[in-house]
Amino acid sequence: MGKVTVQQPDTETVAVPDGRLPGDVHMWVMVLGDLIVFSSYFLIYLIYRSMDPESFLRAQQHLDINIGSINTVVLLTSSLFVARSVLSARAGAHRQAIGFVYAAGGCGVLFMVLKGYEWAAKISAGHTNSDMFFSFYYVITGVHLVHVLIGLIVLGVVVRELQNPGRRRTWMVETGATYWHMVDLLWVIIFGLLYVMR
Amino acid sequence: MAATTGTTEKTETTARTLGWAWVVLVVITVASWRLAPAHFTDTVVASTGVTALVLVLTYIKARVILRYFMEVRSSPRWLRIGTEVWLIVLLGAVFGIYLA
Amino acid sequence: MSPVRALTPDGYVTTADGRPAGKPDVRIMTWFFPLWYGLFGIIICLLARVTPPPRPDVSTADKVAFFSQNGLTIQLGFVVLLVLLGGAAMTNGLVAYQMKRMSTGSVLAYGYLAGMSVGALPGFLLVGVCFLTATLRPDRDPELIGLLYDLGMLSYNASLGCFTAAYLVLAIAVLYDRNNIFPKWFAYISVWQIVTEVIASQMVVFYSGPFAWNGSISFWVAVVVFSVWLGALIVILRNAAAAEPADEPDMD
Amino acid sequence: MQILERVQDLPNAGNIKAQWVCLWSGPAVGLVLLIAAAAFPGFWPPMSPTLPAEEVARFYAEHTAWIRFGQVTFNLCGILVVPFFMVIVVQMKRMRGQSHVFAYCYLTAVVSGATFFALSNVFFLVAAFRPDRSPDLIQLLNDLAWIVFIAPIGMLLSQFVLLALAVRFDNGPDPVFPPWVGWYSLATGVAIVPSAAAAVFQTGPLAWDGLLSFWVRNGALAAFVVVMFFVLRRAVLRQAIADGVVAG
Repeated sequence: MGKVTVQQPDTETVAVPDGRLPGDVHMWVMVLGDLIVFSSYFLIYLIYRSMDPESFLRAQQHLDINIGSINTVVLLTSSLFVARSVLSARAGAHRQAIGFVYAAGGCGVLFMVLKGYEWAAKISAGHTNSDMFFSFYYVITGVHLVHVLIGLIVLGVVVRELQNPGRRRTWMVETGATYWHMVDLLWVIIFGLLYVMR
Repeated sequence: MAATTGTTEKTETTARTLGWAWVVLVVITVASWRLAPAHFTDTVVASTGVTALVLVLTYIKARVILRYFMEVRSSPRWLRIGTEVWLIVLLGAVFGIYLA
Repeated sequence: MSPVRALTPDGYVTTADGRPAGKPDVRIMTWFFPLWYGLFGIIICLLARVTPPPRPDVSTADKVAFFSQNGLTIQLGFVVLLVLLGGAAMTNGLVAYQMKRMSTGSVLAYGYLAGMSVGALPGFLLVGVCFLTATLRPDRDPELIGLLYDLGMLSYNASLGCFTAAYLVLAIAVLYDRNNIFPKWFAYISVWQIVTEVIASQMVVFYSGPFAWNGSISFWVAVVVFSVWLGALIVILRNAAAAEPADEPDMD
Repeated sequence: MQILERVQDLPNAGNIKAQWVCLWSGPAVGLVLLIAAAAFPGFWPPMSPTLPAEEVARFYAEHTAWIRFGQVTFNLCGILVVPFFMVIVVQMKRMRGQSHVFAYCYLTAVVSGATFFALSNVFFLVAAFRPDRSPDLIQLLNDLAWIVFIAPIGMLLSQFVLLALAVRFDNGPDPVFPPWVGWYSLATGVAIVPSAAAAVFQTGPLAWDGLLSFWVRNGALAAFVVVMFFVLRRAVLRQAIADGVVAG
């Protein structure tokens, strides 16, 4: 009954050959599991929405679509930075890679600030969680915000990895990037289901 | 696992492909911005057409993020198929519940 | 291996060819872990009636009726659980022991031990005591019975912080560990447990719907996540116990 | 115990000294708790679960001061017993034939059990805080206090079982505790098990004022602490000699 030893991918190739898992397999367990857990939240949201579509739609009208859209672009941009950072790390341009991670983290912080402003504005406008739509809104975006916060910690770990000349393992950078992209992916779906759909 | 020669070139992630992926994602986001219920001051009505369009756009965006940013398109088969199935089942179920 | 022997600690934690593996005392506790959770699960579901949870959105008269209809099984279930409750300490102590073997050392193991041992009171004892007090005198003022019902269920379902702290230190320990005592993915699963605790905070607000204490999101999704987590932990503890060299010295 | 001068400042000596202090805290705290128990009017005889609400309220109104004294002392000194149990943990960690897993499980159980005990004092004290409250509320607080005080024996039971297991596994030529301690520990565990039923029965030996739930349970626990004092004293002394801290 030996322990499962995980093959760490060979890190030094720049081109990605087919069939290679980017990053750490343990992180993919997390990502796939998280997608399933979030999916259950989305489906339960839809079930409650279909029981009372009119009031959900009315409440959706009170969301700030401008901030929602800007936040989507912010998060997409941060994902681009993280993806570029992986390319730089593979190419051995570690300083550049660190710069990209910082840029991505900055976008993450901006996302949280905008989200906080959006929450504060909604609460002061009287949209508390006594409304069914808004209770979903606060819980789903709140849990997503926790994921963003964890993501910032993950990016911090990636920066430390890249700063240390003795380390700089590309699979670590890929692992962090995988997590960050998942945060982005979840937000895109949240944006569609909470802000845009009718 | 073994890739046929030639496909390796195609699935290589470059700064250029990432940039294009980002452009596609942002364009779709701006397009969805036009569709949102919050744009209308008078009462909006439910619209199956808009919802279907939104779900299709969400599908495209999620797929772009998965395949290009997360590099799923060059990953093992189980992951490519798994994420694809997950996305279709989720959005299909969303639409099914919406219609029900 | 005979089927009877497979049910003993020596038959449960074995090498690939069926010989007892690891240390005998750790084998006993590892074997006890699923046994206790199995018993616990059966009792809280079938006898004590706290899982699946009774509804938060019922009248005081309904709460009184709940206790009078289920009084006997509640009393039987919770009295047995008061006797068995120490199993929680034993199972948590085992996890702390395995955490101490990690290269992260004692600090996180002690954090887990502290969080979990404090959590036993709000997370379990209080609901047992409230339900037993309610069934002790069914003719009490109905408002007080209703109070005990709410106090018990809220403390049982919304005791968030103790377990959040324990899951957090567990996740950190597993991620930093270089001895590979637990697999890394288990750390990520522990993070989901934290997320479900965060969502469970909504139980203090809602009487019905997905975020109430019997809600689809705050209760049922959390139960599924917990079951996955616990199932994984059972397997992982068994593997960790089997992989432990029998002569490994203990760290102080 | 006379610690040798030349090892006075070594870590071994510090360990022994700390254990010695915690060991002797046992009888000291035990004495205070006995006084508190003697002063608490609710124990002489233990209040009956069958008392009507009005009489419970009157009891708290008439004996407010002594109830407060007894329970405040329990609250202050009850958890002071924990260091004594920590000596047991440390000695369990010295036992051979086992890893530290029993000791850590024992430690977890002691901490949880202590939190339970602390809760019951609070209920007693809140009931005595405003005895003019509605009698139904006083009775509710009194029920909660007694049930939390007597019934949750699971953490204690697991301690006795773990100690018994640890002694059983201690297979060295010179075991830390003599083998009979394991059996005695198990017997104490058996003696306290019935009191879990105090949360259900209002009369008879299982009620919280009954022979089994009150007298046997609390008597067995007190006797265990007394016996363990002498067992631990011997174990710590022998450790001190083995570590070269005192003359053999």
